[in-house]
Amino acid sequence: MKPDDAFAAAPLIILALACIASLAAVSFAKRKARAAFAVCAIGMALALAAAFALSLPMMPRRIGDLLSMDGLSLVGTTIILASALAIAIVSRPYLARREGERGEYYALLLFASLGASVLAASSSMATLFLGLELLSVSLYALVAYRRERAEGGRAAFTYLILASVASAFLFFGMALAYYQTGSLELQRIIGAAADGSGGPLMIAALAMMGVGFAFKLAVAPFHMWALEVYEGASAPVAALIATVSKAAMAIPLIRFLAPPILATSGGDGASSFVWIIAILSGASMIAGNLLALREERVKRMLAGSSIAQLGYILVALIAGGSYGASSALFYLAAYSLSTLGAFACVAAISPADGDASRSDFRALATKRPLAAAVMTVSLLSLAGMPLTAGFMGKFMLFSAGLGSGGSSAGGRAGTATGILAILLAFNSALSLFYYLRLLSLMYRGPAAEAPEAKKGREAAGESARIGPSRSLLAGSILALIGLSILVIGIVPGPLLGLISSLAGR
Amino acid sequence: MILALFVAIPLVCAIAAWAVGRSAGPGHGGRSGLASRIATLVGSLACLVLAASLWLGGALPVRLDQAWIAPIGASFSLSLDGLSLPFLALSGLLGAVAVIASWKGIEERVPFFHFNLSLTLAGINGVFLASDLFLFAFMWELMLVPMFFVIDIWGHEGRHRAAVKFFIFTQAGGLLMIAAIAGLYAAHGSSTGEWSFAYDKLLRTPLSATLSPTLQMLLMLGFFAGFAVKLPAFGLHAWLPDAHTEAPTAGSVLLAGLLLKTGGYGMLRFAIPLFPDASRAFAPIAMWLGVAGILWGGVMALGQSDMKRLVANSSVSHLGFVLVGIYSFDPAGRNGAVIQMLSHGLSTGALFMLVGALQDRIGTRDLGRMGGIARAAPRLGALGLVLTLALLGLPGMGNFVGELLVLFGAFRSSAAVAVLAGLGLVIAMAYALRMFQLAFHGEAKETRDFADLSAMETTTLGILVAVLLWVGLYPRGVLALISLALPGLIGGMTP
Amino acid sequence: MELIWLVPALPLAGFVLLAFGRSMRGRTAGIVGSLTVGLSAVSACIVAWLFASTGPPGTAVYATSLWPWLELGSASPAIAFSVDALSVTMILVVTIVGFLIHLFSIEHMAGEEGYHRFFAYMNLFVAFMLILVLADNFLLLYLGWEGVGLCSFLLIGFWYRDRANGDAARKAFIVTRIGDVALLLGILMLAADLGSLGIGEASRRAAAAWAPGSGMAVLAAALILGGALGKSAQLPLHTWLPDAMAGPSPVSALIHAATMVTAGVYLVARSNVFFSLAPQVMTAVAILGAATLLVAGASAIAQRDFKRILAYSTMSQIGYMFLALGVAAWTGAVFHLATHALFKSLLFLAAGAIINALGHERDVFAMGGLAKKMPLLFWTFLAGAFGLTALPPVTAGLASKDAIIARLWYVGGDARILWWAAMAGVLLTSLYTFRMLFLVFAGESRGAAENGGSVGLHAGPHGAGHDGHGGSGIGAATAIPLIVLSLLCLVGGLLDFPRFLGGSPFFGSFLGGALPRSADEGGSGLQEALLSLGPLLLTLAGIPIAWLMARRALEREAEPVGKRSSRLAAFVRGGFGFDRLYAFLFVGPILRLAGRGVDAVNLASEGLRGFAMRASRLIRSSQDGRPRRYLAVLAVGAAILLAAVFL
Amino acid sequence: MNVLLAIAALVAVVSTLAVILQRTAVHALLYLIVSFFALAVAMLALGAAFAAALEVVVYAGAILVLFVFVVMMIGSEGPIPGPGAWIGPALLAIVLLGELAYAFVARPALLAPMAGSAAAAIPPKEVGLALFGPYAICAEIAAFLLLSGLVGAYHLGRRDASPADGGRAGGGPA
Amino acid sequence: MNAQSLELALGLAAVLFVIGLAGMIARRSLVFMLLCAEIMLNAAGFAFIIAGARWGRPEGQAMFIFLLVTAAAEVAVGLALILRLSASLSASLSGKLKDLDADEIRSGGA
Repeated sequence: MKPDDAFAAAPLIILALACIASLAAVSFAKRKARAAFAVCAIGMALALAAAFALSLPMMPRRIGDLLSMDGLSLVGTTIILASALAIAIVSRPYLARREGERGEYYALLLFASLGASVLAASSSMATLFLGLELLSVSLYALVAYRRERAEGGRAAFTYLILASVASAFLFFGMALAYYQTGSLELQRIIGAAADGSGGPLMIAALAMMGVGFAFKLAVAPFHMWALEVYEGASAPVAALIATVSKAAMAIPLIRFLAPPILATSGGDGASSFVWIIAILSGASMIAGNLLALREERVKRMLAGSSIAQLGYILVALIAGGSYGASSALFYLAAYSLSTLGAFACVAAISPADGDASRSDFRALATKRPLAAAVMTVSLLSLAGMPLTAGFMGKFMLFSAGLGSGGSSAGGRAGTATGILAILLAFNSALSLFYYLRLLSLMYRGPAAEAPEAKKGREAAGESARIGPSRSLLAGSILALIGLSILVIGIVPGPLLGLISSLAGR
Repeated sequence: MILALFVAIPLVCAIAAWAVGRSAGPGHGGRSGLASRIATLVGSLACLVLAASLWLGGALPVRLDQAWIAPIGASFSLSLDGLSLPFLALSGLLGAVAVIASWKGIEERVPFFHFNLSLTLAGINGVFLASDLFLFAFMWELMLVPMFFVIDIWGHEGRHRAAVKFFIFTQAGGLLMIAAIAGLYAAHGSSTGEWSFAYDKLLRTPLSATLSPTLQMLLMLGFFAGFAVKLPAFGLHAWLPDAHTEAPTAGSVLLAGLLLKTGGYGMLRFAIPLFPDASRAFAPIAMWLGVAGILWGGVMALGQSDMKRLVANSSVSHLGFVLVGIYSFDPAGRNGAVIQMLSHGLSTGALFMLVGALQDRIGTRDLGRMGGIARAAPRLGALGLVLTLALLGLPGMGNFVGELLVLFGAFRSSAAVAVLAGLGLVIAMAYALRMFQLAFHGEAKETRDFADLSAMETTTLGILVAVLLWVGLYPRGVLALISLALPGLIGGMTP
Repeated sequence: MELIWLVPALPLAGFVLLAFGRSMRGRTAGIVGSLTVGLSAVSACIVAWLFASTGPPGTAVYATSLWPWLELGSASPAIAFSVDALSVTMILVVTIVGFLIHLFSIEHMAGEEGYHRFFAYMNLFVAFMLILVLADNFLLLYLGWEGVGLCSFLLIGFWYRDRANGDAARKAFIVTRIGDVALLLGILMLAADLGSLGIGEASRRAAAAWAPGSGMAVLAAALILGGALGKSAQLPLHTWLPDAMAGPSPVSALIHAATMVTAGVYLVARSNVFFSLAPQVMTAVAILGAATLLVAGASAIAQRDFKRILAYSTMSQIGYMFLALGVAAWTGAVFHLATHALFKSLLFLAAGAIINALGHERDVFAMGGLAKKMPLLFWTFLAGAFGLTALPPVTAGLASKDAIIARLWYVGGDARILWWAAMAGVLLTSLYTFRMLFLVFAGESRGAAENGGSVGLHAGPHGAGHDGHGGSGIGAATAIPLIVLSLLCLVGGLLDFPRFLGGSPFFGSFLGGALPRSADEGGSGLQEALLSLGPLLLTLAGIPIAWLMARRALEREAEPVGKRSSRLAAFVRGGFGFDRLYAFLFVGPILRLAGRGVDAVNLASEGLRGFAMRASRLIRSSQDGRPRRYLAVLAVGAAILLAAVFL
Repeated sequence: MNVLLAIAALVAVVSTLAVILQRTAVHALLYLIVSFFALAVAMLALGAAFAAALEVVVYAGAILVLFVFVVMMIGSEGPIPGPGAWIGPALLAIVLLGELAYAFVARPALLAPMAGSAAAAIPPKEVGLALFGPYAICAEIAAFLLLSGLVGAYHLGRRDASPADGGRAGGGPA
Repeated sequence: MNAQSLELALGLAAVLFVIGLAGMIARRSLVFMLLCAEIMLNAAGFAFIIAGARWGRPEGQAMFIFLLVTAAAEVAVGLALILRLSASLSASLSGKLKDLDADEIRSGGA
């Protein structure tokens, strides 16, 4: 491994070191949690810095055709690390009030983000698989992290079982692909699939791999786990699943689907591929929104919404081409930011005996203006309203879907994407229903039914509620998220330019 | 640069109103409330003055181009021509009216209310000014959120459901429009190699070369959907009665007076000029939609017992005329549509203010429980009468000019449409008189006596009525202005 | 001559004064109103004098344009007035009669609630009516047209606390609006096809562009006729007039007898060119006129409400005018319009005074024997009645109606039928007139008269307190107009008196400038004498029959309520059931459609919402926390994916 | 060679089916061990000797033993398997043994570069070289994977404040 | 090493995979589910070995080893989870249940 490779892979290396350091901290430091947190935060920050300082100049660079550090992976790593960092900061006060917090949490967080970064940078099936597994295994533990909550354990087990089946599919599919092509390199496999040289077995292989991907992205009909797990996991972990793992999984997908190799070739492999993804996308738009439509529990609602959002992203992926790629990336970033904001608010306002329910959102605007404001911005952004990042994202999706593949790399605008665009329009109108429900709840008056709701809680013997957390750091992160959503919404130019220039490399 | 003010002033006022309220702490109403009211009022009046000065002295069109989102070729470019100006003036005027109308009615969270009000105005002004399609879509959506809050927080009984309905309907339409914009953008970019959202560039898209007629029609329908929901056209109007009825007075004023107009404006400015052929092919359907709206809305209004709901349904009917006029592809029809929009904005805005005042006083909108108001409150009665006459399009009122021109345009393109639309006038008379007599005549049901209109309210309504009469008796003042713009928009359009 | 605009402007100013001058006490409002109308009457007279004195009588046309209004294609109607013989006649009628009626109302309406509102509306009406007749283009005419409709609405519903009045007012406005829309469409058609709305200009172009009897001409004439029918309460748009009697009597006198209802006649005369281009429509006009003449006359016989009788009579008289128009006797029609304005307003005013004196008792069967009680009212009313039945010595009706009938005879051919109809109309007229006379004035009083005498019992149906003037006590302001009007009735006919009686057709020749002379192949004096003798005899023959009818009616009255009136009588009294028919055909369905205002489209959208909700419930039921079920779904999904690949 | 493979396959399928059909976990585990053995044989037949060894050592040896532990701990093992339970696995195992014996003793050649195969058997050396040559990074990542699994298992498995009580008091000692 | 033997082996792998899936869906016991997961993963790894054998390259076995590692980690975490759940359940359901049951886990405790 040559020094340049080391530079290129600097973020990964730093993360790896941070993992070790965090373990050390957990085992030896006096105030374990604090030390682990410090290590985690600093490690992530450093990795983030390194990504731009060290590995950007080296780009694009392939490291022994296992990892390809290119613009795409850089964007992915950035999203992943930024989200992970924010989550770490948010979870500090969250955990502090719940369980004598332990350091493992941050260690696992580091492991997860390492896996995610590897996944984002993977160019070979080996790294893809290992990164995925590293991410998943850490997530299992994180979902069940709060050991006093039985539903956490249940959710974790459900997740584990389903995920292992999914990765079995993925792995089997890889095996078949390898069997057909004799190479572990993803590019060649996609190429073989596109020009249909691989034969039906090859396509079967791709389909099985698709199951694995779709599962991780929680795309219908492989979404069933999402609601359960989001609900079971504690808010920050749910945020992790919603942002980091999805971003990590989406990046390789973009990497395979973007290149013109699929875009242009009229191979039946390609066309059937497009249709499959189109069906998946449509299905998960509808399923996600319908799931969230009347969901009373906030985290489940957000889970439904994220299912739908991934469905939206797929539209851009189908469109393909560099434009499709960059719009997908932009939407991914906007989506992650917004989801992060939403979950961060949930975490911030959650009482100690569990995560925030609808009743906690009532009259939030007067109780916790900042949290309410950020939640509002995030929800509006998820709904794709202007002044927020989501609007630009939606617009990019539309223009990608409706075939501005652009002169650069001919997009696959066609009937499929056309239909999807219309579906997208109606679905995001539908999604307003539940976003607005929560939104208006926040701006209601302190409300008459608050008292008897409280009574009910007292009846349930949970009257002793520790007030929600207020931590300066977490608060500032919250504000930062909200602010950046707004800024990106109002002047999306720079970010857009960055992403499209990076996606090109 | 002056154009940016139209968007900036309301924004600043919004923030000011909000900040004032914040600074004054939770003690809403009272001083902070007053301050925010005044801030908003000043803001909209400033817009009005600005518009007036441009109207009198300005050399149209005025343009403002500012780079915005380079990567996709969207720019912050505003342009003001004879079509935008009247609507801007209207928005300034009605903004002030909205503030005054809610002077008494809104008591809690006053600053936030006015924040939303001003934000809505900013969005509306932006819509009327935008000459970049991305910016237009941006502003188009921007109007909705604050309006949603206005309805949802300060509305009446069924507010939440109405607000959500309003939002979802308009959003569905708006997203289709955005999709169409994206499609057009793609077509233009791929054909000319220049990726831009600039209006006048997209106007010159070689459509026939790049898009099949079917695709053109689809894109046009995307635009049309967005605008037809707002207008609203028959079949897409389901959101309107609820929203107008449940909204607070100011909300109803803005909704009826301005938001609906954005639909018609959009058709005139975008849907037709961008897709002339498709629009022409679609025109008959649109006109019949308009006729259906005229009759259906009228008949529905006839059956209402809620005064606000009645007025709302009448709006469906009146904007049916707008649709007919726009798609009559006749200069007179177009002018009529614009005049109709303006005068409908004035008259309906005033009517909603009146109803609001009534509700604040006697605490009901139910016509069955009103009656004899003309005796109890002569000023209210007199203004009610005048506005009723405007509602039924009596000659001399602006509405008459609008309807006349529309009917003329329709007559020249299809007599049948004109005849059926004419029937709408009869129905209009039926529901308008019914409303007037149930509310203002007859024996007083709620005999508890109440205050007549305050001086401020009276003068406001008086001004609105005066403008209505001016438009009705000397429409040239407006028509001359429109004619500066419309020929460009209806280029080469002969009946 | 440039000050024509003063004529409508003065009443308008009066309206503004009254509208904003709430503070006026006592009768100042009335005085202001009357004064402004009086001034406009004066200015009208000046205009007339100037007009007559300049140039050969009637040929000239003076126009002043105040400001441009709007463009309809190439037509650009302005706010502009024009004066010709016809409009001079009209403004004279309107202002003079209007002034007298205002004068009358000062006392008549005294003490009414909303006294100055009444005068405000009346002034507004006069203003609009003047705009209507002075308008130089059809669009401005339409403005006045709708304006007078509005004022009629407001004044019919003057006593708005009683819902019934409100309904009557609304009915009047809506029914006439139907005709107005037709007129509006006609105007649009003229603008579209002739490119001009100036009445004279449009007529010229029409004459040039359209062949007689051509489709366009017929359509245009028909549409215009629609408007005329509505305003003038002719079949089939006549149903509103009888109900319109709910308004105060001066209103009925001014609007529903003298001026507004005859606007239709004015309109047709005004646009005679179009009609003469469309003979079919002319025939229709004549036939409709005849039909109205008979139907209304017949229903008038069966009425028991004093003012309803007069209303039906008005309709039938206007039927005469339409008859005349239908046979192109323009001048005759307009002349009858003028005379009718005189005697009918006289009748209404007198009736109003009577009703007021009897404490708002309007049932003729409750009156009787008033001849002795109120001699002045009796004599004036008698004068009006003579005018109506065209009996000498009162010349008003005599001259005009006989002229029309004679004209009908001369037309000959199939038009003979019309002549017969007219004759029948004469009989009907005398029947209902004298029946009314006998019932009201003859015999001994039947109840109402007593309480009529005593002041204070006048809490009429309208609740408003009327300081009604007892039968005898009638103030000057009430008396003068009555007397003046009856005098005018006496001499009015002389303006255009039949030649064989040594009259000179001054009026006809005067109008000749504005309207095509009806080519009257006036036969020998003898023939004319015979022609006018017929009606006279018929009328006289009617008197005894009327007497008998009145007697029988009174006897029936005495009988128990059960079999008081036959079904036929009820049918006739109900105006031949037109109301029922329309309610069944149009009103009912629309109201049923309106229902409770439940919007079907809205229901559809709600249905959509419900569907989404149901779907969401369905899909959420799958989320039951069973990992195995999730696995199953996953497996199925994978299977589908694999299958899809191989397809 | 197909014969060898076929028989191993047959055994594997039968025993795996048996696994999922068992009532008690322990029996299932027995059959699973057998099926892993069978797979190992199959791998051997495919010339992947190293993988075969790992299959036996790690899978059958380590992972399944973990399973046994857990089954014992949660005390849901059901009845202690009587001698009858051993018959099935034993028979299958014997078949495999016979196979192997035949292969090793009678025809050692069989394990040499396989007759007429496109590819020669892949000796462990090559695998190791690949593993720590081009795929070194993957090996590292795998190590981290194990580490994270360890941390997670440690955190979850640790017995302190009994998880049953909602632990709302929060915070046992680390 | 001729083709049909490879395909035979591949078929074997597929059959094992399906059996594992079927068992997963059919059995309610957590332990069994985990077992079946192992079977599936194992089958997948076997498939990789086949592929490696086809091309005569070591990657197949390398991947198999990675899979082994993965399986180990997953099993470790999974078993730890099972222990946790069994503890919580035996507390909540008075330890009466014979076999850890996915469905009952859902019903239990919550």
